[in-house]
Amino acid sequence: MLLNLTSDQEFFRDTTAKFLNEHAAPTEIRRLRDEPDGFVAEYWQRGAELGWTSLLVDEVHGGGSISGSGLLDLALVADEFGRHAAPGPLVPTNIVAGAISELSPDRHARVLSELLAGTSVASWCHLEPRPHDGLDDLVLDVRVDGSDLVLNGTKRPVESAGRASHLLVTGRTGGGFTQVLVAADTTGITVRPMHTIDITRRFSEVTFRDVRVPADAVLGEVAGADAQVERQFQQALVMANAETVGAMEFALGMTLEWAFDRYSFGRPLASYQELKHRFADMKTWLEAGHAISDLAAEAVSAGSGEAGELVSAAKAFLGQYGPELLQDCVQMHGGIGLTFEHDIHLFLRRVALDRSLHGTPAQHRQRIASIAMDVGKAA
Amino acid sequence: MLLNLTSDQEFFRDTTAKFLNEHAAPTEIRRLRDEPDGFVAEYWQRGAELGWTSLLVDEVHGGGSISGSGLLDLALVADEFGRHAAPGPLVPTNIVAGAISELSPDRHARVLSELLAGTSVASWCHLEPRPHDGLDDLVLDVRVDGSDLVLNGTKRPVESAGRASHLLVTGRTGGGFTQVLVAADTTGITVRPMHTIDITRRFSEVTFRDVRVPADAVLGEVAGADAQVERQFQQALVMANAETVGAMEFALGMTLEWAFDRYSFGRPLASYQELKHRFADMKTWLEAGHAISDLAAEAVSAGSGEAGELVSAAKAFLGQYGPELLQDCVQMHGGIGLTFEHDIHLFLRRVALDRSLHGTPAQHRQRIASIAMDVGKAA
Amino acid sequence: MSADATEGLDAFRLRARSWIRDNLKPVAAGASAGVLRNNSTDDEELAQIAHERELQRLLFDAGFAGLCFPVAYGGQGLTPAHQQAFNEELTGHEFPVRLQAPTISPCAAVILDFGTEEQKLAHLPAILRGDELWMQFLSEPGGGSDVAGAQTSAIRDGDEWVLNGSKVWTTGAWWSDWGLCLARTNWDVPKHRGLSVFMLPIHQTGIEVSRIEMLNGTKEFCQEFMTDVRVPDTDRIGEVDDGWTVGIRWMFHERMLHNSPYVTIPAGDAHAGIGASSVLRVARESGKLDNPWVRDLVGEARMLQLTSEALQQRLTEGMRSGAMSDQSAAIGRLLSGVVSTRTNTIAYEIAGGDSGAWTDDDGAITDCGSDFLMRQVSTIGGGTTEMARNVISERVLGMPRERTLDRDVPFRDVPRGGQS
Amino acid sequence: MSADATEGLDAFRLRARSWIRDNLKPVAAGASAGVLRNNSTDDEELAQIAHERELQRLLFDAGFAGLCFPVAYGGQGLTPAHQQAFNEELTGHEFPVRLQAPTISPCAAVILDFGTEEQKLAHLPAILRGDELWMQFLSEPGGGSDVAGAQTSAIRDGDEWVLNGSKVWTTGAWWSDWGLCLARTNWDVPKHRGLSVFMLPIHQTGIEVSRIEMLNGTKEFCQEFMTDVRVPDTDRIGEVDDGWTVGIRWMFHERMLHNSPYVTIPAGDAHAGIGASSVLRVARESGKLDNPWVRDLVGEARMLQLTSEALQQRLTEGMRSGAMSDQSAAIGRLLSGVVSTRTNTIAYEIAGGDSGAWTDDDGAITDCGSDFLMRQVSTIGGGTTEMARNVISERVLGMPRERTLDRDVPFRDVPRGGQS
Repeated sequence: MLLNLTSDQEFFRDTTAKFLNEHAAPTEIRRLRDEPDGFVAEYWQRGAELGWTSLLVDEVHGGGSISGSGLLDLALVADEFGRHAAPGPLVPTNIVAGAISELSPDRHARVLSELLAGTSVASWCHLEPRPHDGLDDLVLDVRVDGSDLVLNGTKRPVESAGRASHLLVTGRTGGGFTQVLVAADTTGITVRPMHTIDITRRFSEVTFRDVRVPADAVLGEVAGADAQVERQFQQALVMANAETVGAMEFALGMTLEWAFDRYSFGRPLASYQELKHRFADMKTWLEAGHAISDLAAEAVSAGSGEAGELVSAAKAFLGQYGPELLQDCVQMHGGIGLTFEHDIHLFLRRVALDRSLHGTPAQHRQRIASIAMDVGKAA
Repeated sequence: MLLNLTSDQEFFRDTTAKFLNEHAAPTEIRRLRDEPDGFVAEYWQRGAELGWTSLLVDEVHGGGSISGSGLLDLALVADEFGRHAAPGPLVPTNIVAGAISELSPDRHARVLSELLAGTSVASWCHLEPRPHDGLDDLVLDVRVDGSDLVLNGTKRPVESAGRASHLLVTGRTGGGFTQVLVAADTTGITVRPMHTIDITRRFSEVTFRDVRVPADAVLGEVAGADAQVERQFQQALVMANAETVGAMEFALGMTLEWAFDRYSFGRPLASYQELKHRFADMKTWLEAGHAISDLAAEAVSAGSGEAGELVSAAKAFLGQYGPELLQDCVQMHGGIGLTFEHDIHLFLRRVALDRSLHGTPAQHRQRIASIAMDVGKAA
Repeated sequence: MSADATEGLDAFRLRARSWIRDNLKPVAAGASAGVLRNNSTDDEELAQIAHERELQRLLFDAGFAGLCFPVAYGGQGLTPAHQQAFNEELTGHEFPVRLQAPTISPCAAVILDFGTEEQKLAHLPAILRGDELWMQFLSEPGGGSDVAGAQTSAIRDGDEWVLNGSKVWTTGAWWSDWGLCLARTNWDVPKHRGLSVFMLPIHQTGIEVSRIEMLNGTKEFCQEFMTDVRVPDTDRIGEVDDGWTVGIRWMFHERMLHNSPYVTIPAGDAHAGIGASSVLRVARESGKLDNPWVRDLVGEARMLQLTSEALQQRLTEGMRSGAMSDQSAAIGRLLSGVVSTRTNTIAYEIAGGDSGAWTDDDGAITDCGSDFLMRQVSTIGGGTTEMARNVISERVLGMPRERTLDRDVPFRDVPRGGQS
Repeated sequence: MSADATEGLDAFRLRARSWIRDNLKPVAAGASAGVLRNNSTDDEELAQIAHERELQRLLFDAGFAGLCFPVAYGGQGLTPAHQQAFNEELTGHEFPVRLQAPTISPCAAVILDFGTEEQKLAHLPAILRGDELWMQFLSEPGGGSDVAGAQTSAIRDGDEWVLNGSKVWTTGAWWSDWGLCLARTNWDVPKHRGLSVFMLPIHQTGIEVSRIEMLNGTKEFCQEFMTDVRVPDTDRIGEVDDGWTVGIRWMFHERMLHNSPYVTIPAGDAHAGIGASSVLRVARESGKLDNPWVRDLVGEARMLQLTSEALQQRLTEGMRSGAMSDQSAAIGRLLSGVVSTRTNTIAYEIAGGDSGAWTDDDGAITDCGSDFLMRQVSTIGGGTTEMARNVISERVLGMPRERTLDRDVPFRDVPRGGQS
């Protein structure tokens, strides 16, 4: 992707990069640790004006892509988010906006337009707490009760739930998944803030106790949302992967510069062979990360049959080598790399966060193995 | 152990070392790949004269130790075996001789005296083939039938079974282990040679089909041998661990010498920082391997309650870092390190073999975890 | 490279597909599993080579050999995209694997880059027809990674050169025809400035070919001893004493290997040896697929393979478009070495105790132990991973070069330690 | 060191056991879990320090402080075996942890090695009584691993020295009393030959102590800015310009840390932070102990801990007996760093998604993510693992030294790159 951008994509990307350089500088990010939502409203609205929230939304509903593939354009934004460890609920807002646009743009036109304008944000309530923290192990119950649906269960971690006007809840109705869009202030919903390793992202545990919603809150079919949930999951993975690659790239560049500038025993660090070889490894992980992340993004964008395997491979690879690359960057910096005033931990946090969300490397390796076993069985 | 040898132990060790220098030089080991048993009879008899087979046997039965702990003395021999990748059925012969000496020295006096003299060898039939290849998953059936016992089942890999006069078979009678000493030519026993990665060690799959032996073939109690089996297993682990450490030490020394002698781009390999740091890692693995192997040997020798955990920790550590050290030695040598004429693979083979026998690192990590869980539960 | 100038890609692909199905036998997955295993006798191997020469001739006659070589030299003058399409269609079929590396790349590629018109006409069509099998006379005993430190000597004698020295790690020199040889023509200048490159027939008086036995019994590699071998000056490639210019490009082609537009190789088959599918077979035949620890390793192997393939693809595109320097090939070489050793180790781990001793009945588990012994071949052969890391740090990232003690002194004065 | 000359080991052990049980409170396992976590307010921390000074005084009065220090300086003149026995008995009890490193080792150990009689009498009893807490004024901002490249300057002025410069990574300088300071007294000689060591009170005009916030919020480390700090020449340790002789020994004591015969620390507690028992707790509280993949990691963590402890024991014995050089301490430092980062990563792996976001109810899983962010502290603090690898390869294995550009030139001419 990075190798073949159109000039429109380049321009789009540069616009976001410039904006983030100005409004998401490291000092600002450090300041935001005390901000309840982790970002300020105006920042997000201006990002929305740049197109951050509209790429998975059809043109007819107020969205639109740059290249024809909104997901690939969105990956460019996510990559820039990684390069800046930028604030803002990029993943949940886009997932929810994309789902509404695809499944019920008219019924939820007001919600969609607010998401597009950046005046409100939405959360996706997807994975669940232990012991149901497997990728497919969703047990939140969505029961049909006359013309209503009743939700019971717990979701975590839910990004930006404390700030969201609406929640997209993925639950189970018998053997299939059901997705419901519900206002965050509906009776029976409890949002409990969690701790996190990131500085600007916020997560909550969201509990649904007999939450009653009308049937038209359903996005798609009752018990028929499995393919849609998988698609949303793959989209989230594409964004998380692109963000990780962006953060790796920026951190490696910054550390390389440090190695040239920094002298030890009268020589620049960059002249020590053992460090040089570690930089060679890091460069290799980075390029490999770009490669698998881009390939997976294209597959997901194209809806290819290999998308699930590729995007899990990318997540597993980046979730393992991303944090290792960042930790080695910390090591190269020595003690100051562990201080709050230094910038490197902003990227370490973001990469470690993305590794933990949407399934860990270990969970994705299990998923890849299952796919390989199925393919192997068929062969 | 290596740090605190008595002068008697030093002398004993040196005697074995000198003998092996002379009779187990690399050219001889390469030649032995075509020898059916992997060693020649005279070699083993002369080794027996040096004490290789008598250390776990009581003095009153013709054995005796140097230091008071035969097992620690035996670990010295095993260490030298590792340093030379030496031929000969050290582990099975000692395990069987030790068990006879402890449990029925009189009934099997002739077998014992032949083992001590090195005129015959014995095998221990312990672990079993898939799917019963777990460390505790022994299913060979020892059925009591009147005054006889009837054996049914399969064991593998069994060291030197093709050469052994007697087999010590560990099987199950109901809920407990039973051990039987049986002549290798008893009706119903099939010995089928296996392939192996080592050059001089030989292994077989041994099948027992309705093998009938008299009751006095039992060593210890019927269904009451569990503690004895565990003790034998720990003794085998101590020998395998010591052998691995010896091979690691020799290979590292040899590779270090190579790095000093070998010039690349006008400088000795030893002057390249990246290689220096890998040597530092290897030295650290080696010293750590010595440390845990020695500590475990002492605990097993003393019958301490921590012996099981320590000896498994040593096996798991050496089984992981031993092969990695050897592979890095190969890498340092470049292409010639992969040729049959070079010596390094003799040690790689031995270390890789010891890693595979008596439970892999992964199996021992499971064992350690079980012990930790039990302790944790009790706490 | 425009699609107009050549046969359209889609049409070409269909034509290739149908020809391949009609002419090449299918091969079973896993047929080439393992690490340089010693699976056949010498007679069998010679028969295979004869068969591969026929396959290459078949390709040539059908217009599928040398897709990216100019038509003037027996090629087809098509684009790398055509080669890629052909490779994709080739998956699952027999092909002349021994004709690819090192014959077509790097040897034919180097001749194409530096040969005179006569040299190209003399050898390239012969190679593409399967008539000439080439080997690299590059590495030397005691030379290690420092190929520019070659000590094989070439002394001028009228219109000829007289070569003396020894070369090593020539794959299958015993059944090959020609060698591309790096030799020292000047000992009084620094090492990179005194080299020249020659072409020579392997089977001639003065060259003794000796086979090297690897630790697993394979005898695929050879060492050659050259004594007063006479080479006409017309068989010199590139300028006298400027052989390193040829050498740099030579090694670039070597590192490119599976990304090379010259090489015919079934797509997805880049990782010969132990791949994710071997790992899956070992796990299944061990009966351990229900163990999460084993599944974790299976997933890791597959993840690494997909990532390594994606990287090769990215590098190929990047170098082709100029977005990346040619030195970036070292990144692919490093990852493929690391992935290969790790995948080998994963299979070894899953095979468990059976990797120490096994029977002929053990199916995919058979030889997992032997393969492990050969593991480092993936990080040594074709340039060590250490050299790749040097190239990446120094040439790709621009970090300071390692201090060498052989750069600015006459080659004869370079310190050589114990072995010189 | 004969048993006759001192109290018998067994008798000592029994006496220690009974005193410890009567006087020191038991502590819960896992109470000190995590990596430098920010668990208490400043006021709480000051209260803890006051309490530890009392504990140290309690030890001193009972004859259990400074077991291996000479009696003349307030110690007990016993053997390392006595200290080891005491440490074993101390397991599971509170103890004055902040008084050990760096106060007793390396600071008191350095004073014992190089101090004058007056200096020893002035400080060692005070330290052993808990009256003086010491810090190392060793590292400098921009100095990295090169402590001999100190740029803090000490200029002689009559019977005094005037110090200017900045020191960093002093643990808890804000609640400590004295600093042991390495300073440059001569800029016209190569770097190792122009250093001297001084003792100075921390809280005085001219020293500004600033606290450093770590990424996890801890403010344990400090930086000091020294402006015209006057130190009497009688507070100099070792010879003028020969401070590196002191420095070598100083850093040896630092690397020895948990093997030091001077240090009182509960046996088995050498690995503060995340140990195998933390890993087991995380696995159990995650409900994942029935998963073989998780059990594999639990087993690995325990294996590494047992091995690392065995290694420390071996090195201690080896150095004590002279079978190993003092430089071998670097082997233990390397493994403990590697084991610590790996164990940290294992806990992080097992915690899974909960390491990214968690609640206060998550028990042992809480803060696994934050601990991971701090992981490298184990391979940076107390000398980097890179320096340990240098020491092992060059000093233990005797491999050629790295080329330095600062060895034979006056210190003022050493290249310093961007930051000088």
